[in-house]
Amino acid sequence: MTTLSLKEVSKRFRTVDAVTDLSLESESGELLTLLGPSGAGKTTILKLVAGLLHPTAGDIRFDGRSVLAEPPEKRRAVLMLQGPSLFPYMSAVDNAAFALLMRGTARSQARARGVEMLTRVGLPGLGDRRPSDLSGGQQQRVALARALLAEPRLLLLDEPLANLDPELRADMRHLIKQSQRRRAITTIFVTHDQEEAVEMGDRIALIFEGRLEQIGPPRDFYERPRSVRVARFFGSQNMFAGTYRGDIVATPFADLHIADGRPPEGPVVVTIRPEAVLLGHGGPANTVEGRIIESHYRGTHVAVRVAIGDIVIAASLRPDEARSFSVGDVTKVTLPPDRLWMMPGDER
Amino acid sequence: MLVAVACSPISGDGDAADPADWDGVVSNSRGQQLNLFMWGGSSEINRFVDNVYGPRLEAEFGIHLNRIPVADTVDAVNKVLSEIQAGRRRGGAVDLIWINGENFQTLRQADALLADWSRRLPNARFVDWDAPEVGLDFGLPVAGFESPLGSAQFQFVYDSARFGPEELPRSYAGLLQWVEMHPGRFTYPAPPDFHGNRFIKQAFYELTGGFERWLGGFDSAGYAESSPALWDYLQELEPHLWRKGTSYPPSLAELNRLFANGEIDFTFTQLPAGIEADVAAGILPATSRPFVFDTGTIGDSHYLAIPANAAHPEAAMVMANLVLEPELQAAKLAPANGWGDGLGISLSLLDDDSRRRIEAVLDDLGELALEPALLESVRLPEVAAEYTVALERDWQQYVRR
Amino acid sequence: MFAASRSGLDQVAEPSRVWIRLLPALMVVVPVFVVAVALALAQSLGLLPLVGDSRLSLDAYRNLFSGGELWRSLAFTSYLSLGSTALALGLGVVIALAFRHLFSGSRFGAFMLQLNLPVPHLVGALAMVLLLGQSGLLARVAGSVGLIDGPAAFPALIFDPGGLAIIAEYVWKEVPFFALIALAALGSVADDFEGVAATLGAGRWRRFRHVTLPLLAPVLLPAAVVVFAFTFGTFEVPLLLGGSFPEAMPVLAYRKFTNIDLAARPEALAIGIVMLAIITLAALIYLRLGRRFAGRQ
Amino acid sequence: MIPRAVKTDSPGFGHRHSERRRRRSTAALAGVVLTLLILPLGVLALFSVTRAYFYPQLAPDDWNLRAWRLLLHPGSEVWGAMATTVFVGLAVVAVALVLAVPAGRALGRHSFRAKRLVEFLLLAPLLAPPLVVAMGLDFAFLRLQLTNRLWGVVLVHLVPTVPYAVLVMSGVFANYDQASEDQARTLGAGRLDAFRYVTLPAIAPGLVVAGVLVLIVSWSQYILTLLIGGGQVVTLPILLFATSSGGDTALTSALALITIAPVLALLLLTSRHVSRMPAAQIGLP
Repeated sequence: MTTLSLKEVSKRFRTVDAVTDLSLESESGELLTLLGPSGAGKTTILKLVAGLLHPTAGDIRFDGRSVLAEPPEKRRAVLMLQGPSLFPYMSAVDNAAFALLMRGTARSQARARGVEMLTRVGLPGLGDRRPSDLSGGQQQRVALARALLAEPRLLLLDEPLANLDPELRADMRHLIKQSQRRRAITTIFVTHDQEEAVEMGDRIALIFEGRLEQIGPPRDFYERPRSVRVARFFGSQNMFAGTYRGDIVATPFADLHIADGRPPEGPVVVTIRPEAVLLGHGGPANTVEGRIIESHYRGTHVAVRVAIGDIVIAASLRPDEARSFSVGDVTKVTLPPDRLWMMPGDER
Repeated sequence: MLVAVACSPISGDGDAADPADWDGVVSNSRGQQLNLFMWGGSSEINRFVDNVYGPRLEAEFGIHLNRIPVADTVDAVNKVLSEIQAGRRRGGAVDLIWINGENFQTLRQADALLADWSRRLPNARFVDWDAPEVGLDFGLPVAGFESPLGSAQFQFVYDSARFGPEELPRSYAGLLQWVEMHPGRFTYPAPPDFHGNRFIKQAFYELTGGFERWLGGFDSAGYAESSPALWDYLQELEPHLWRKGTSYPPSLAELNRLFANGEIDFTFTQLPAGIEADVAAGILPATSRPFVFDTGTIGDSHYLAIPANAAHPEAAMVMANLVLEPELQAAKLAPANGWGDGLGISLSLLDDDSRRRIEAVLDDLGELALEPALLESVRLPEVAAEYTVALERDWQQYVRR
Repeated sequence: MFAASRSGLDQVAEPSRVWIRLLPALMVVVPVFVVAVALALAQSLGLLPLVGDSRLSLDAYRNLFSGGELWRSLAFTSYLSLGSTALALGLGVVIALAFRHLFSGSRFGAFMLQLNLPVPHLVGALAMVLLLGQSGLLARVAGSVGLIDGPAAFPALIFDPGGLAIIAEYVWKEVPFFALIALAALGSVADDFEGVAATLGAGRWRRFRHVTLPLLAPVLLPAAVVVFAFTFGTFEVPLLLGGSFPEAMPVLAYRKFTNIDLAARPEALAIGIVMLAIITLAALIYLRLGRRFAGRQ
Repeated sequence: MIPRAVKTDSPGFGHRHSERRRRRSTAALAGVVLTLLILPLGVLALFSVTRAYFYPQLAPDDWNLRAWRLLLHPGSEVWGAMATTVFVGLAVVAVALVLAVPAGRALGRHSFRAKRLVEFLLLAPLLAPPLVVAMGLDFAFLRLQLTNRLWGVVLVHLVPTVPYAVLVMSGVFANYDQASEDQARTLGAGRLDAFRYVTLPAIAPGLVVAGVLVLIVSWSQYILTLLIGGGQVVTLPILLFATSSGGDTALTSALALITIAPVLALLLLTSRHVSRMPAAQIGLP
């Protein structure tokens, strides 16, 4: 059970700022996902925490104590990479037991615990195989076993699932989360996939260009994105520029009432999740008329696009709801005030 | 030592060129490419061959001289032997070799040389075939198998900036005393290097009471009885040699380098006209001077020989004849032309003009050469090549170990 | 040694086409090489002699092995090649480890290490004489600063029984070879492996011992075999830099091969066969070792 | 965005200051290594412009271009040797590449029975000492009366060079994507056209590297050329060896530099390609 805090950490490579002024606190035993596009500096942050890189400025603390003076092998912040990070010249058991061997545990004992851990991650009897004889999923299980046997204070996962097939990925997510929960290991999970970040993370830290853009529970990123960039990264489809004054946002197609959010008055961007858009029956506020121009069946839902003048709004209906609409229908469109979210409008 | 050759003799082919019909030889040689195999280590000699003989052959006879440099003449000998043994009786690669001593003996014994041509060359009249230093090559009669190119005599070289002439050893006995006083300052090339062989053969003469005993055929009993004196001497010498005799330089080139850089105090030369060319090339210091032992140094001749399977024997004969031209012998003798090689012809057989021209060159030799008369007075003959082979072999056993 | 296909093997190719593609190279290299070895063997056994009768016999081998010359030469040559291979290997690895970050992203490092690639050993050996000889450039520098008072005081590196200049030449030429191979093997993955190992608690030495070294071994071992074979068989370097005693095997073989006494030729070829046998042995030992690394690549 | 090159910055296993110090000392080490690597060539260059440059001279008393003048003189034997070396080298490169391209393709792209045997057969000549090959073949070449020795030399130079060429080309083909060739075939290119317009441009950099390596190996041969060429095929190394036996240090040094200059220049010209190849494939012992 370890808390991690980064205090105004920066890392500069020659002329490139990889991480700038980053402050971050992780709670003990939580799984924090570091999300961001590739090249955002996520891996650098992980390596800084692991001690493989040294920050240009700032401090890194485990349980409130600075670890900057400690080399990686003393930090017990175990790194697990997306690539084939298993030592190719060692059997699965030897890989799993690596940390124990490094700490001087007797070989037979280390191997015994390696076998045990391999069984626990779902690889009974495969201990003698070389990494090249294991599937990608199996390799990652061995890597996980290896990391867990190191009894880490912090588990640092760098896109560990990126190279796996979708089904395997789901299994591994489950396994990782389960192992992490059971041992309450404070874990930093790096990914560029927002879906994975949402599924894995107790909280998400979104990183853009080496800076922390937003941190919070996954839901916030969908419903309360701090900026247009965040909203766009999370796949927001409905964003309308407008001007905020009083409780009203004036948009080209309607003046919308807002229930929540109080940015300074002026230009804003309003967003709403497609599933929050109501069709058919009018509501108490923010109801306009629109014409359905597209409808696509997507299994769990039906994606509908409604034209309101020049503006197109995406809505998501349950399949049974959707049955009452067809393309070309004119219908009422309601954007509930409590589901609208405003962001500063002066960027991009 | 040399196993008899299994196949039938190759020499004396009916259609081999006959130098008696010299015009026929010359006309047949026209347009031929002449492959001359010779040691290629001296850029001065190479240039002399290319720039003096080459143009003359081309212009006067339409022969294209192709000088093929070898790092050791043995390579060329070996090549002829291999070719002949592999059944290549005609069209061999070697037309002419610069050769003497045990290499001549080897080719003779293998019956691999063209016979009976050299004494019938037009210019053979300038050669004193009866003089032992010409007519015998290491005791073996030249007998028409070789034609002289020039002559050489072993000399030591010292640096006059380091020693006065009076401080030099004048015999092998004196050399031993000298090295004891100057430890680490002398060495000689390891046999089978030619100069190394010659150095120990001279010692063999002096330590066994003179060369006279060894003239004539190989006296193996006498050799076995007397040679231990030589090995005793060389072993006595050894601890006082350069690097205490744990290593010997492999060649004269290396000996020269050691001498020039002051690692040792003597080197050798074979050129009767002195070391001017080596000094000019910067191989030896300008203060180098030749000297000889009072007990004598070996002089001999070197020759051109035509392998029995030569592809172009006519062109080879033309060249062997050409190099005997008095005027070219004089040019070869003059150190300024880069060589300084001794004469292959006899002054007494020349007309006055030619003789005077050569004498002028001899008179003009500076302090980088010894007086011809001095050299003449200490000249020792070569003996049968078997001695060379035996000394070479035993040196490996008793000295190099 | 051959790279495995990254984009997968073409399973569909018809066998005949594969062989048609291989045949030209095989038809040239194999006969020439096999004929060379077969003839060397035959001649060493007294067959196809240049002089005398063709008679199968082990005389050449008997003569060689009963005398001390071959054994001393064998020991000396083995010492030269093993010594220079080990030294070059060690230095090459050190340089690769030191350089891998310095030159990452620029090709200058790799280019630098290729600079002496086109320099023949013959040229290298000639340069060593001028550099390392007792009156060479180093000795002159030592002399000019008063370290030595004459050539004889400079250590004998050339023509010495220890063959130090020979080793120096080999090392000079082979260090970049090993360094290049090690750099390629380290590539970008070694950093990751070492990083992971570090976070798993491996200190500097253990990382080297348990991560870096095992990554390098599978590529450096075959390279070492190649270098061993090469230094064992090279003729020019010991000829130019070696002392009169002991002689390296190629020099001994060549001296016998070009001996005026053609009867010595079988011995020359027998030495050649012994050299081939030793190189084959080295390759077999490597294959044996290689089995221990099976699956590591 | 962080470029990849920067991303692989040295793992800062130590501390802030030692990181910089380490980089500085590594750069210093690089300087030392570079110096040592080119030192022998520098020594040759120095001796080549001197005359009578003996111990204990450190700075030569006699700076002299005599050796260069002699060697670069229009009548110098260097030119003939250079022409011979170039001819042999180019012929060897041409034949080796023609042999190695299909063989490399077979080994790089296909798995088949006896593959290991074929690999062994093609690589074994790499390990065999050239002296032994030359001594063995000497007899056969004499018997065969290969009257044109030049071609005999070209033939034996293939023994140590083809393995390198095959090695490089199999590496090239292992990373080669067959798809574009297949694409070309479906677009109507014949086998030859597909090779000419698709395969050849794709493997061209590899061909350059293989060619340079083969040329370097051929260029460096001494003993094979000496024995098989019977002394008549005078390449630069043969001339160099004969010259060195004369003990003229300046001349030998200058000729040594002349011997390596063309290949060194070639390497500089192609370094773009050569450096880009996986290093394991471009080493020469």
